[in-house]
Amino acid sequence: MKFLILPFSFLAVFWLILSGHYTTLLLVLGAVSCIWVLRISHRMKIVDLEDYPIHLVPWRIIYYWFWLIKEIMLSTWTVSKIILTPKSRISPKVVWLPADEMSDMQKVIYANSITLTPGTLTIEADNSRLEIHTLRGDMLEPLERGDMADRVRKLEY
Amino acid sequence: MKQHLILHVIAKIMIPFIMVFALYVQFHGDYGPGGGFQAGVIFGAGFILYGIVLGKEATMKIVPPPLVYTTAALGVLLYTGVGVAGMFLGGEFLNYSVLSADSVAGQHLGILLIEFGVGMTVASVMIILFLSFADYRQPESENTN
Amino acid sequence: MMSASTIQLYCLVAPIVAVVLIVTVGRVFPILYETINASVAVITFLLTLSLYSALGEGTIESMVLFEPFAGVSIALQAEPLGILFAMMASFLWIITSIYSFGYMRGHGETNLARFNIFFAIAISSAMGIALAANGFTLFLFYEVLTLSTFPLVTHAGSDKARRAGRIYLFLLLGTSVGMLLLALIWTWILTGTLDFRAGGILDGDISKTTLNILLVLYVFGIGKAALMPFHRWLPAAMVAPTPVSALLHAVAVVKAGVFSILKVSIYIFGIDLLQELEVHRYLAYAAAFTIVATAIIALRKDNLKARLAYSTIGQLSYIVLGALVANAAGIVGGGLHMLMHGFGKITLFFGAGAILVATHKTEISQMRGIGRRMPVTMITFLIGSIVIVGAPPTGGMWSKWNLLLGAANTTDWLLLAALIVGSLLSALYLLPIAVRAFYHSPDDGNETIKEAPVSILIALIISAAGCIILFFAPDFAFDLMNMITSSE
Amino acid sequence: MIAGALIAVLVGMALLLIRAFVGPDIYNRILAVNNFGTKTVLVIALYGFLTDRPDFLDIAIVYALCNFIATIAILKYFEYGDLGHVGEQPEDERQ
Amino acid sequence: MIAIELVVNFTLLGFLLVTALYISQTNRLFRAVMLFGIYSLLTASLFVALDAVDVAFTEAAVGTCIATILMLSALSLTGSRKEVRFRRKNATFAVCVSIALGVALAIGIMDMPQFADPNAPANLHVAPYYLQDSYSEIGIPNVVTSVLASYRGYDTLGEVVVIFTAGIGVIALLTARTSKPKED
Amino acid sequence: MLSLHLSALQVVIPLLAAPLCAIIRIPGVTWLIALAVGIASSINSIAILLHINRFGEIVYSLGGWAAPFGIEYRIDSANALILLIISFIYLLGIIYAPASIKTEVPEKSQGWLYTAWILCFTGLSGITISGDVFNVFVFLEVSSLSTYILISFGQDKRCLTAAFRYLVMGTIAATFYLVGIGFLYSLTGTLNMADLAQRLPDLISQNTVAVAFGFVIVGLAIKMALFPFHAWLPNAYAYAPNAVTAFLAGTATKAAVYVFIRLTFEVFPEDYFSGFTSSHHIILAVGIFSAVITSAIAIFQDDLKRLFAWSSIGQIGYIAVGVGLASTAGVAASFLHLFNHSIMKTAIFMAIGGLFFVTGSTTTAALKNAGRRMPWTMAAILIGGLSLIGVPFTTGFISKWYLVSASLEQNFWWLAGLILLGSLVTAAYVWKIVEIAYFRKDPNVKVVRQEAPLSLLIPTWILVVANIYFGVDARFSGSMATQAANTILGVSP
Amino acid sequence: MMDLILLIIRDIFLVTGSIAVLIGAFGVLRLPELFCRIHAAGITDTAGAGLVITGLMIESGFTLVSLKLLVIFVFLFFTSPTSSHALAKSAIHGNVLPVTDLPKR
Amino acid sequence: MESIGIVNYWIVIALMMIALYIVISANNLIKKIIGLNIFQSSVFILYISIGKVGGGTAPILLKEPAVYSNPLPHVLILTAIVVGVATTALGLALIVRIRSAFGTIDDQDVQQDIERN
Ligand code: NA
Ligand code: NA
Repeated sequence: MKFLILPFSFLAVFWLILSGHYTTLLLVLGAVSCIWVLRISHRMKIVDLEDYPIHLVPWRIIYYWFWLIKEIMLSTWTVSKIILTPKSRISPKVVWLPADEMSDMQKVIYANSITLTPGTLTIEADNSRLEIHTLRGDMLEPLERGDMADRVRKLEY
Repeated sequence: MKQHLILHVIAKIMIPFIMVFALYVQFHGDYGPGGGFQAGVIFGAGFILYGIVLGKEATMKIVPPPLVYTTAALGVLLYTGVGVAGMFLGGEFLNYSVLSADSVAGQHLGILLIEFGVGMTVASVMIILFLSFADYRQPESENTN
Repeated sequence: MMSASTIQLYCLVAPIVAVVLIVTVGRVFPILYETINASVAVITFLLTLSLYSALGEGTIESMVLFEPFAGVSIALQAEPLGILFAMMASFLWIITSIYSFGYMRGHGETNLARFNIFFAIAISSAMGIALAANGFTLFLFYEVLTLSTFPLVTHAGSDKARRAGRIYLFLLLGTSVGMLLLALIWTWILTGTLDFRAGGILDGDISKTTLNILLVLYVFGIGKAALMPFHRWLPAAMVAPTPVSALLHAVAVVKAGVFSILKVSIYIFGIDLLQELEVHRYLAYAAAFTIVATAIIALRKDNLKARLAYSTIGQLSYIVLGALVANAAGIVGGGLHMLMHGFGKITLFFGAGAILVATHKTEISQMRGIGRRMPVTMITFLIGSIVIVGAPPTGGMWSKWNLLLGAANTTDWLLLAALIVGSLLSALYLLPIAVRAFYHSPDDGNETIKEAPVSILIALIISAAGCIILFFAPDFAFDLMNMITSSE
Repeated sequence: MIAGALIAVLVGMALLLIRAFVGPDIYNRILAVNNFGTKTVLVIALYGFLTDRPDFLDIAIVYALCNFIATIAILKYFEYGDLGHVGEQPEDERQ
Repeated sequence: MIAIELVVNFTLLGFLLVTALYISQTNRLFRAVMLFGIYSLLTASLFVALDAVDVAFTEAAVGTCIATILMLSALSLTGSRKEVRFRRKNATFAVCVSIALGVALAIGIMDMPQFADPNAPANLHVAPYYLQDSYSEIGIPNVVTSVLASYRGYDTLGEVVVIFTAGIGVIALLTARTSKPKED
Repeated sequence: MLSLHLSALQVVIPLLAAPLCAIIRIPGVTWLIALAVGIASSINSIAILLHINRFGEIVYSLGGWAAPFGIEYRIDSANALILLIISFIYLLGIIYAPASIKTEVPEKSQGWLYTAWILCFTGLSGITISGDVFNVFVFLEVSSLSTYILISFGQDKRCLTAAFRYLVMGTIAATFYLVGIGFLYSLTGTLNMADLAQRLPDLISQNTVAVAFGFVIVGLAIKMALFPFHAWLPNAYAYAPNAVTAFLAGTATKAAVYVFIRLTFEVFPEDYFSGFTSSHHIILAVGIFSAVITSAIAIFQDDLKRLFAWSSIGQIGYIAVGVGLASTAGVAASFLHLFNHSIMKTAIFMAIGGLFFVTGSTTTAALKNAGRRMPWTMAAILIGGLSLIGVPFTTGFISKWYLVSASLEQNFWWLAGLILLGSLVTAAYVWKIVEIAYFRKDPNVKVVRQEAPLSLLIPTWILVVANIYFGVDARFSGSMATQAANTILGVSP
Repeated sequence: MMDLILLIIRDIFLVTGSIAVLIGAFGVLRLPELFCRIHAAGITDTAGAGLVITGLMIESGFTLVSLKLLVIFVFLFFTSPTSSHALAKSAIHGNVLPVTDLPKR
Repeated sequence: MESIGIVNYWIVIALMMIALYIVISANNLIKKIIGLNIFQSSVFILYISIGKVGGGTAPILLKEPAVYSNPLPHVLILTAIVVGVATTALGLALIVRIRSAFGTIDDQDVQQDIERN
């Protein structure tokens, strides 16, 4: 049941945010729509796959998000400086980072978080590691410390 | 499967939301921008995303072409049918006012139904377009260069 | 019973019955093709005779078959000139059928069914032309006649025949569509009707320029009258089998042309109006020129059929001239010459065909001395020649005499001179053929020649007899033509 | 200030347009188009607020969505030359 | 307020112009397709700036997403995957036709009502009726939807038939060919 | 009320049928549905005609919204006539189709072909009865798109390029039309034809109206393949499946011609076409020029379908001449020729389909001995050809008569002469065919009678008989055409 | 007073966002090769968009509109790195390799 | 907004000219289709410009009275966009088949191929 109720509530909330008109007709249509979409997703084998983010712990995610936004802001500052100053300060690097003990979902969050942070970019996601491109070698330091990876690992039950 | 892990995961998360968004657009055309056509395109785009990421075979399993052909036609039939219903209920073709005792309610119902017809056809045709192009095989005798 | 006006329709339908019979009965017994045609021809002739008698009683009413659109109808209305034409055409059809039985089989022609079918259709359309109550109807049947004779002209299917067919079709269609139709529609726009009415439908209110243009369009538009320079189709068409030549030169086609010109002159313009028009004089000159010019060309032709063809062109211009001099004598002469020339020329062509069947010769220079071997043929040929010259004891005398009178009335000596010179020249190019056939000794190889088949001879004798009978009994024709001129 | 932001985004668009023109390769252009899309989302959102019709944000959502799908489609196309491909084995040799 | 609307309007039009020019000049197919995507985004933004939100919505969905995908599909199926250069035709004729078109249009717009004129005839006849009466007659705030689905619902039916027809056509052309007709 | 629904039914019936076909998809059943549509629509179009003759113009507000706020159908004798033509040609085309396309289209695709065919018919009907200029655009596109599809079903691969070219030109045409009505809208605020007709006279001196007129005219000229916008037509007709060509030849350009006439004379201010812009002279000149020139081009074609396609362009030229005369008589001639040309040209293309069925080819070489091998098929081509020339006892003659009298009415004797000259050029290409079919004997070949099947011959000959019938008794067609012209030019008869 | 403070905060977000957008676009134009440009583009997508949207959220207050803005924000957070990643991966696949001062992997 | 005259229309004209130029001059069939799309788009802009009312807002009724832009051109263009995409889809499908049949999507090459046979 969990596999259905949780996704349904995600979709329902999404509908409610979008709608803004809470008449009976539209609420019924909304409910029907969400159920129908779930049915399709079920047939697409989307919802009952481990990929779907239902294993994640909600409050940890929110916390992670705020942390990530902070990281993004910091590196935005760094990258902006690089852009606005002469070419010589760029020294791109490609490295492999370990991403073991992660589910696919976590790996994706990890990889995307890296990409979201300006200055680092996930090029390739392997079974147990990620290939990262960086604008300047020193921007890799926080990642190499494994801070982000640890936080991502904690997101799941 | 692992070739595009990130893409797969993100697409799978997004597709249901895209579809709900499409249905929202479908049913809220009265209040804001959008309506059957736009909804149909977005709904179809959801399937197209699925097709792009997971392949046409998988998509055809979810939406077998004969089914899509049928829904495309049913949308047109629904639209026309609503129009004909207006004729039978004593109005002109496509007169929705006669669909209900109250003319405004009739209009409302009529628009809801025909927009649904539009959405159905458009979504189906979008899927048809994608699948037809994706599934096209060059005849063997012809050179592909 | 048959009322007089329905008889008009039967005249058209009868040949079509022949078509049906050929397709049904004839398919089983191909030998019956000509017999069917001849029998139907006799019936048609009888029908025209009854029209003739009904004319005296004054019981022929106009018969509207269709009204394609408002103001225009396909209708029949027999009048004297038309009856004359119809009688002549149907009578000549009888002889032609008899003749072609011998000729086509004797000459080993193929596609006989097609030949006979289109022949009958051509006769039907000739009847339609003869009995047309208005210009519209006349035009319809005029075009059908063109198209139905086309397969006859190209009958041989050879390259030469096809080329001839093309010339035939394009000149006839071209002139009729390009000018006659234009003139008719114009007339219709001006007067609101196309009915043939005694005294004409065009009147003096219309500008002279328009009327002059119209007359030119009519005279040249009726290409079947073969006025120069639209005469080329007739010599070209001589590739066709002899019965077809008979059809073209005597029975229907060219006769339909001159008939149409007479009709237009009498019933669309009216003689009085015609006289007021400047251009009629110039057109008459064109006809006069054609008379002399073709006679000279004919003199130089060694091919018998070609010579006859040019002769026809000239003789047609006599009739056109008769119409264009625009007086009673000219009209009477024109009408009579239509008849007389029909008999005379058919005799000549039958003769030419007989020679071809019997000797396979086409050139006049090869025909010396054959008169002794083929006396019937060559005597009838001589009679036919005399008709064309216009000398007694043939009907040709009456028509030429009236034409001369008509020309004399105009006091235009040039026209008169052309007529006389034309006749003299025709004597020069026709008479020697028969004369040499008798007075020269046969060439080598001409000794074994025999007379043509019996049916050919029968046809020859009938037509030659007709030429002579018309000398002694032309009264009916005079009566008919006088009816027209007196009502003017 | 919304107007100012709007103009800033428009200027950004102009810069990206240049990148799209200049290239030099297809990937640079794809990048430009994709980023152009994001900027369009911002333009629409800002314009909605500028004209006091913030309910037009639906359009911005559609933009973001379509931009994403289109970019994925383009990239898929470049990897496999075929949009309906399952994706396991890239056939690079296929011209 | 009004000034910024104008700025947006003209900036977008300017972008459109340079994009169109670029497309007309490039001889690489893929670039044309990419830039067409941008063109479409720009058109849609312009529609928002001109208050045509429904149209912008549609243009975004169709132009950016569907059209690009279709063109890419066509590119891949026609072997134009790499940045294929293509030859140009002699453009004189094209230039002449375009100039003729331009002249005709220029004459045409001379007498047109001013842009955004509230008193232009188009804004005084029929349209005011929709804006004033549609809510009481149909009960829907989005006038575009009212007109689209009800007042001119028959046009929309035609539109659905058009898209349905396109679907039929693509099926007939690309899918429904078991036995291949003689090509070549 | 019920009788008024007639007008809606003309579109509703095929509109219900087309999706039904797409759902069922079994070729035989889709054909039956298409046939049922044909029968129903034909009956319906007769009913409309009778209704109009009795009660006058039908005005039907779709959705119950009165024009100019809603879209209306407005049917008078002019579009009722066109509707009749389209419906009957469609019906005969469908009857003709199965045997013909069996040889050309794989069975699996046939269901789609019939669906597209019904859609095309929907579009054409929709164009014809609409009283709204934008609605005309929508249905024009319905018919155009389905036509592209229909053409692409052809056997020869060149059908694809033909369809594509038509698509490009057709889209440009539709866009031109759209620009034109956009200008009109910006000046008047309305899209309703009757409303436009009321509002445009005040704006007569505006350049925008003239340019709008030009764009609308050029757009429609492309659709109706008026010279020099005809480039799409020869290949489209030549490479489409035979049954489709027969249908298109009788209907496709006709609807555009009708809209052309309707807009020129009714929507634009009175005398705008002739008096104010004098553009009718251009149409006249273009019409007669193309009538003669394209007929001459036809002579040199070796493929019968292409030959008669060129002939069609020429015939459109004649129709344009009638329009260019800008008189009741001229427009009546155009309507009449529209009617007559549908009959003759469809019959010809159907007969060519029969020829293809037997010989597998549509080249002139395939005609050898056709006169004896397949007399009925060949006779149909022959009679159609004679009708094109304008030989008496065929509809073509009546058309020529009307057209020439309309020109002479304005003392354009030179025009009348040129029209008739065109007939002669026509005779040239018709005769080329006749000679090959009938007079080119190959003595070594024993000709075996090998006629096209009855299912092809019967619809063909229905039209051949109609061709002769309306050539002899043109009271119906003539009076309908005159009535149509009177209605459109606002002349009370 | 509260309004004014909100207005100022809003403007701060909008201004910084605008600057981020501009810098990002400038970087896309200016940086030497594809992979560097992807980083610059990321600034627009994340910081630029995020800041501008946050500014607008403040403008609209605690309403559904801000939630919709949040939806857009989340949406961009999901899609933009995915696109960037896919682009980079695709480029390498297409033999457009990152230029680094380190030896190749 | 009244003062700017008809500049929008001028740019529309330029766009239409460029688009028509592309359609006619392009050899590549897909580029022709792109040209057609731009051609149509520019007409859409023309229509929407006609419907713009200065100081107006989108024709979605607000609680308080307001000036709205003209909704009718929007409706028309919605329909026209759909027609456009339908045409594009069909055109591209045709191009795919042309490529299969002729081995090229270059107009001149296709013509050459036709002339050769
Ligand atoms: Na990044
Ligand atoms: Na809507």
